[in-house]
Amino acid sequence: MSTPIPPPEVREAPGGAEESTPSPVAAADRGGPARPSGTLGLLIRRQTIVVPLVALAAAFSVGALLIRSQGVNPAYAYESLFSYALLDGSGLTATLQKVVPLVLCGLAVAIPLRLGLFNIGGQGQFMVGAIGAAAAAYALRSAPGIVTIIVTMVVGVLAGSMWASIAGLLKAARGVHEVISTIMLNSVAGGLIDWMLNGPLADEQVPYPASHAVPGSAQLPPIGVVPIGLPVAVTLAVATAWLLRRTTIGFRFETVGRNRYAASYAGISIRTTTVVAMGIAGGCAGLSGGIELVGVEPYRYQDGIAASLGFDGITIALLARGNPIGTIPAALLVAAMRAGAPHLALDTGLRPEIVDMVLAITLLFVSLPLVVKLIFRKHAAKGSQLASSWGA
Amino acid sequence: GSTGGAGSGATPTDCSSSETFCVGLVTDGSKIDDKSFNQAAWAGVQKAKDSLGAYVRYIEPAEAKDYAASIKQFTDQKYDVVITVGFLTADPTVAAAAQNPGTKFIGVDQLLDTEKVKSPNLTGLTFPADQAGYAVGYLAGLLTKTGKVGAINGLEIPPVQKYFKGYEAGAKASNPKVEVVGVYHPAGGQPFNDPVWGAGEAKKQLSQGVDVIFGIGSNTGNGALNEVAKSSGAGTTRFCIGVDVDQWGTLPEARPCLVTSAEKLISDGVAELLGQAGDGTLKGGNFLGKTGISQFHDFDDKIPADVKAKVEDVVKKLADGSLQTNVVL
Amino acid sequence: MAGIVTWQFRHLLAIGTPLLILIAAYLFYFVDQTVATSMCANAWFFAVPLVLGALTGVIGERSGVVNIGIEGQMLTAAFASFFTAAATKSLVAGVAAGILAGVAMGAFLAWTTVTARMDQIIAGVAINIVATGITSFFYKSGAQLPVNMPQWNVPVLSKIPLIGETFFQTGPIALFALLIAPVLHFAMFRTRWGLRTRAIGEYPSAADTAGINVNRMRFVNVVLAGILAGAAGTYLSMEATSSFSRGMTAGRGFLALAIMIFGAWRPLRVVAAALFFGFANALASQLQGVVDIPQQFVTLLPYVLTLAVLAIAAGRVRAPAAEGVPFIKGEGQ
Amino acid sequence: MTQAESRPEAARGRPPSTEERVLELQGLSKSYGAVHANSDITLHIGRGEIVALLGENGAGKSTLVKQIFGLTRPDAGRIVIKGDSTPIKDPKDAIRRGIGMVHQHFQLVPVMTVAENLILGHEPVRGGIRLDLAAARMMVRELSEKHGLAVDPDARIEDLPVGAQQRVEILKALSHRVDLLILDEPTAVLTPQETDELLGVLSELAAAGTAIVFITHKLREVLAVADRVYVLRRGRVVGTVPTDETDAARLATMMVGHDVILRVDKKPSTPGKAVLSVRDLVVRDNRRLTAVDGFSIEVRAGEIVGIAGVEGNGQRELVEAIAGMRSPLSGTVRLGDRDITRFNAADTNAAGVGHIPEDRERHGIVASYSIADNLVLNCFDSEPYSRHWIRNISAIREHAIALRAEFDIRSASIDATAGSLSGGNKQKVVVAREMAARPRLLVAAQPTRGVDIGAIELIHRRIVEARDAGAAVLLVSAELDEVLSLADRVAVIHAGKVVAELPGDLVDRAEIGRLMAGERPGVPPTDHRSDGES
Ligand SMILES: Nc1ncnc2c1ncn2[C@@H]1O[C@H](COP(=O)(O)OP(=O)(O)OP(=O)(O)O)[C@@H](O)[C@H]1O
Ligand SMILES: Nc1ncnc2c1ncn2[C@@H]1O[C@H](COP(=O)(O)OP(=O)(O)OP(=O)(O)O)[C@@H](O)[C@H]1O
Ligand SMILES: [Mg+2]
Ligand SMILES: [Mg+2]
Repeated sequence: MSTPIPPPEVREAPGGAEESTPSPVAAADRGGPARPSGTLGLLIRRQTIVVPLVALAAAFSVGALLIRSQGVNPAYAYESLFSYALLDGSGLTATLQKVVPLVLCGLAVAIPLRLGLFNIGGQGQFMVGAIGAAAAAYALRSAPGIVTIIVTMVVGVLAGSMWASIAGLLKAARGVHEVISTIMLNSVAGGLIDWMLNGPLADEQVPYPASHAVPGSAQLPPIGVVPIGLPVAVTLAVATAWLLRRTTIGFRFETVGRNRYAASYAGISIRTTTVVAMGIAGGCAGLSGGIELVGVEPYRYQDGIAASLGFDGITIALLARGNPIGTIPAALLVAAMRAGAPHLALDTGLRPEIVDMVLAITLLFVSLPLVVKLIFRKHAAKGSQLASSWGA
Repeated sequence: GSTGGAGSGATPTDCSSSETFCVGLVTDGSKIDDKSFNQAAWAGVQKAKDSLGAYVRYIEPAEAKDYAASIKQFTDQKYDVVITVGFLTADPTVAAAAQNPGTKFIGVDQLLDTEKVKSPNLTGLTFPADQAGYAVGYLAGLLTKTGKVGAINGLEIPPVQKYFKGYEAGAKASNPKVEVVGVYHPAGGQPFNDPVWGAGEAKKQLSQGVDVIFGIGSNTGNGALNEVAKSSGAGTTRFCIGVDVDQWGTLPEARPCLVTSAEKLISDGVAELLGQAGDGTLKGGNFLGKTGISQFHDFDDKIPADVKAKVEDVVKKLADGSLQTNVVL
Repeated sequence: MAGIVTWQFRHLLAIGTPLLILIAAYLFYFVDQTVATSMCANAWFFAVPLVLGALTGVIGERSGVVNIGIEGQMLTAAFASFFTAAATKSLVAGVAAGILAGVAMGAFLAWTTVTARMDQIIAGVAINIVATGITSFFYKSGAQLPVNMPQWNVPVLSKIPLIGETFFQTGPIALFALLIAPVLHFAMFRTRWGLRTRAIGEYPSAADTAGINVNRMRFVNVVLAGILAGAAGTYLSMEATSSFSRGMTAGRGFLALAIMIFGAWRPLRVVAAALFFGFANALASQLQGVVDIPQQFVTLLPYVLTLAVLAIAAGRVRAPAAEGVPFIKGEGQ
Repeated sequence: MTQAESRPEAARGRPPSTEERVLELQGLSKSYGAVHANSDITLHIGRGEIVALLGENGAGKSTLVKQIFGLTRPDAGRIVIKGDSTPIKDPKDAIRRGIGMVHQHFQLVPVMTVAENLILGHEPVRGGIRLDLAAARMMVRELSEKHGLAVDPDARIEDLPVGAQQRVEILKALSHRVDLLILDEPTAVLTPQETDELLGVLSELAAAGTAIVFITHKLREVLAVADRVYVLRRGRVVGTVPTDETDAARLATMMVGHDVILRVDKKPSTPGKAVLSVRDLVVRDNRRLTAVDGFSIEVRAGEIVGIAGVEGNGQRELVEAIAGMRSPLSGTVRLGDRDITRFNAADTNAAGVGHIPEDRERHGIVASYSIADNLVLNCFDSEPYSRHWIRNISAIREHAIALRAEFDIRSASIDATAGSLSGGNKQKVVVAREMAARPRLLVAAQPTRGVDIGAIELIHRRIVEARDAGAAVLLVSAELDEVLSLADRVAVIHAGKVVAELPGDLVDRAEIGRLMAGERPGVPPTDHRSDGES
């Protein structure tokens, strides 16, 4: 009796109610969330592909103007940037090596967003995961490589997960706002790790704070150009998407995110889901910390290993519109531009920050009303989903 | 800022050919115009450039894991010399040197473990920072009226500690009753790029009676010098001391209080080594560069002659080794 | 009945807590004048940008717009003010430019989130990234302020021991911060603007049915809040230091967010929270080398303390209910 | 009814002449996508006239009045206010033109005080800036004096019971000059006493010349106070009649388009053994005040026990405690022979308790979820809707399709978001979900609040069927008629205690009214019971 209805007739989405004449697309998207199987897929495809593509095109054109203003031929610049990042052997490796943590930290943000939790602690969770891995690797320095590797990974996951769970527990038990607690935990992690690198875990051979390098037997250099982390990250992204869309866990997350009262009425424990979601998120970040340690030079924990991953994670999650699978292309883009930047600078004399500019403009255009109005009206409501996390 | 080798845009040069002498420099994550280490190293390259007719370029890798890739870009293009700046780039440099025996490597501020590292094409350029610290500390000890001198430091790591401990020793040497206070930037954040924190700490030390401040640690230190320069009595009762390079030039806003700077003569060292590389006399292993204290500029006539004399004497003694700083980390 | 009790209790807290802190401060002062004053001064010096940043957040969120772009707003302002001042050789022009930069960023946030109902977090992140991009791309070293920002000694007030040196021997922006907080508090809780602002942040459709133009008001508020963020950034590059360096905000914008929440979205409590952080920071560096524990632990103090305090006392701080939710006319009535 | 009589004859029934018309709608139409919420609506209302809008859920009543108040723009047609046909820009404009509105959903800022809410939009200020809250309080007092609606100016809205909040809403609407007052289901949340109070106010306003548009589902109220009735069906006006020329039955028929039985016909119950037994339950409310205070009751299989009481006497907390959403301070709740006192919502549900929550918007539905997902909210992680944590979409959809038909949920499809449904249809979703689980015990709180007669009939029938199928039903309702028509046994609650237990039939409204109001009964049999066992 409920034959699927062509978009224009779908009439939920109060969002569109006031629009004079909602475009079919808009209507379709409004219908979106109502049809997990059908339209949501459509919607997500729209959101994660069309919008970023349009935005990307726009951003690159603006970037081109900037590049020209520096007296460089834009076409040449882009070509040089991407040919190095994607075609040159070492460039591609560098790119893919950056993709891994970006995807994982993107997931670390995307997952809690489903509950309306905003995890800006990816940084700390990554660091804790990495230092945990470093400690494990050092403890097992004489064990066979494979054992070391596995244990290292597990420890990384657990450490990151635990670190994030602190925020989760504080929120669940005491209602401490996760934005504060994760900001604080980032700093705490920084301090503790700095102390470890100067004390318990310090490698005296190195003239600066750094952990002992992972024993050679446990180092996993890229196979060809492919870092070992890549398959892991990709699998995890897909798995997450499935988890959120097809399992009851995902349904719990979603319900809590959309109406916590109804959730508690339905017997979903908001506390548990909160802790679980943060735990999973931290696990992702922690895992990427572990992978970083055994899979990327210099195979040891040292300052700046986390770079700006925490916030890159947010960028990724947003470019991907909170869609786990979307984090993969998003991460690839960011990674390629970051990896290509130094070469671009060397080759053309542009400041490497140009890539930050272009990325920024991309994100701008992604969030640009024009594009959005054109392509997915529903985002307004979705936005509220994302941001409503604030209210504790 | 972004001038230098990169500025001139892409001029396809074939570095593999013997007549083109190509020099590439890799920074340690902070920028080429950091008013300090990288900038000085690059200045050294510039110095040598003309005499060698060299073709010069630099790369500013964003994160630690990019160092190797950045070096590789130069080696792939068969650059004759690759300079890597800062201890952070030490490991990748050693690795690259081993892989590219044909290329000369200069590691600025990289002390080589000559037991392990034997590559003849790798030279580690280091500086006795403690001596520079000792010298300016000695001066500070003589300058202070309040008997309290201070230092605002970046991260608590050997290069910084060397300066600070030397400074401490020097101050005590010239003025046994002097109190030396120093503070390291809290972990996390950006220990070498937090001028606001540096300024705040300087403000605090000043109001606690410190009247000479030594800023060790890039922008964080600069913030401190800046604060002293702004404070009342800057240059008359309150003084500041720069680091790494003669900051009279790199940090004009500090001039009101900047009596001198504890210098690692980086550009000289780099230029010298490049010269050797040019005429093929460059030897592998560790090369100890020079440190010193830069000239007093406007303070030349403000500083009593006897003070200057004493300091010059100390600098000389340190140079010829007749005076030891006895700094241990 | 119980309402009255809690009300009295709250006011007891509201008036008692500041009092206790003040007393403690003066006790300290009489133990060691110089250390006390210098630490308090340092605390305020550190707190100023946090106060301004957090107040930016307060205005935005009280009107229902989440702003995590404060870091970016501050950074852009720091950049714009410094280089304008350097180029025009005029401090005034610099400050103006800084504030304008903050406002411009605010306008962007308002436009995307209010006018176009975009996801507020995306917009905020975009601002941060754009700011990093612009400021490091266009950064040129070697620029310099024509002169330093003036340091003012407020007549009479600056003579008060401790308080005087801490709050009234500072630059113009620090004084502005000191002034704006109570004013804003008053405005927020005691004026028409405040009532309407809180209404649109708590229950926009109610405000709408009362004839208030919710989205226009949100827009204006977010833009105006940009002034504060602009001032914060200007403070960093022109008052606290006289130089700009890439990423010099060093995460203060995010700390400001924490402080906003810590301060329960109330201007005066925000000042208290910021001062707490400032003081913990001062304490950390003061204790370095004095107490014999790894200095990292000391520097962790404020963060751990905050977590503890939040976990124990300030438990469930309630954010404005409609925050983050775009308002669409005609819904929910 | 009393207030009806108390009205001056002049105002009654007399069709107002055109020059007196306050409001006139000409061919008003409004669509949401495919739904024609209003089509070609023409009506008028004169000074001092009370006009009732009747119609099923989703008939378009709210949409109609929203347009008059400038909350949404009509697609076509004209709105003429006192002869002025310039379109209404926004609520501000509407207010300026003398229109006041009480909305179907509260439009009050929960964290603000009554006074603050009342002045919102037209705040009195001292010295140009400072809010003059003193003046605001005065205003509140005067208003509540004038209209006999008691409210405390300094109370925070969130601390007030719904009835009081509704009073605030009404005062808010009257806080500026109104020639036309619109009330969208104002009595849905009121107790009989409060309702009569309100109807009285309306009559007086009308007598003073205010024109009133009054939306309700309760025919008793319509007949009591309105002069004329417009009946809407599917967005169209299907007729208008003066109230003194019609009666409840005829109106009902006009609304739903077929005859409806206003009284539930059910055979006498055959109670089995006790399913729910509550002993000396003590529960605190959100403000930590004791709301349920030593409450005891027993509900047996195959019987419906109705809780009658004035809202705010602990019903909400009682229900939440039984349903596992609020943990009691003391006392026990047993389901059959299991002690479920400390169960959480999930366990309670699993134990076989169905719960129709009082606040459907908040607890009952997830507005942005599809109807299908809302229908499995209470069973999403049990077979067949999921297996080993994996959701079985097709099973969920089949479930939804079946229930949509069974409970006549009016929506585009099972994929429509619950949020887009009209009030009544949302309620049907909730009821359907809870009934579908075939619970041993059904706790129904205000199961038909704001629901039209057709839906009421359907929901009542389902409840009785559940009873006959052997379920125990605890019915909590502010609707005395509902309790009386459904319950086999009636327990009157006052101040968190059972003050009387009476057999469902042969109860006299007046008696119950007195009990609800807290007057002690002569010798109620239940009294020893409730404290006897403590
Ligand atoms: N107009 C004002 N100017 C200066 N300080 C004020 C002003 N209003 C309040 N304060 C002080 O600011 C703090 C917070 O005031 P506020 O009135 O917001 O808290 P409160 O009213 O006690 O809390 P609540 O509003 O939740 O009841 C208290 O110390 C209060 O004394
Ligand atoms: N914002 C909206 N977007 C889409 N459809 C809507 C919207 N508001 C109302 N509708 C639809 O318009 C029709 C009329 O809704 P309305 O709320 O006017 O009904 P109602 O008569 O008030 O019902 P009830 O008595 O349950 O309140 C319903 O089918 C409803 O689903
Ligand atoms: Mg107050
Ligand atoms: Mg309605």
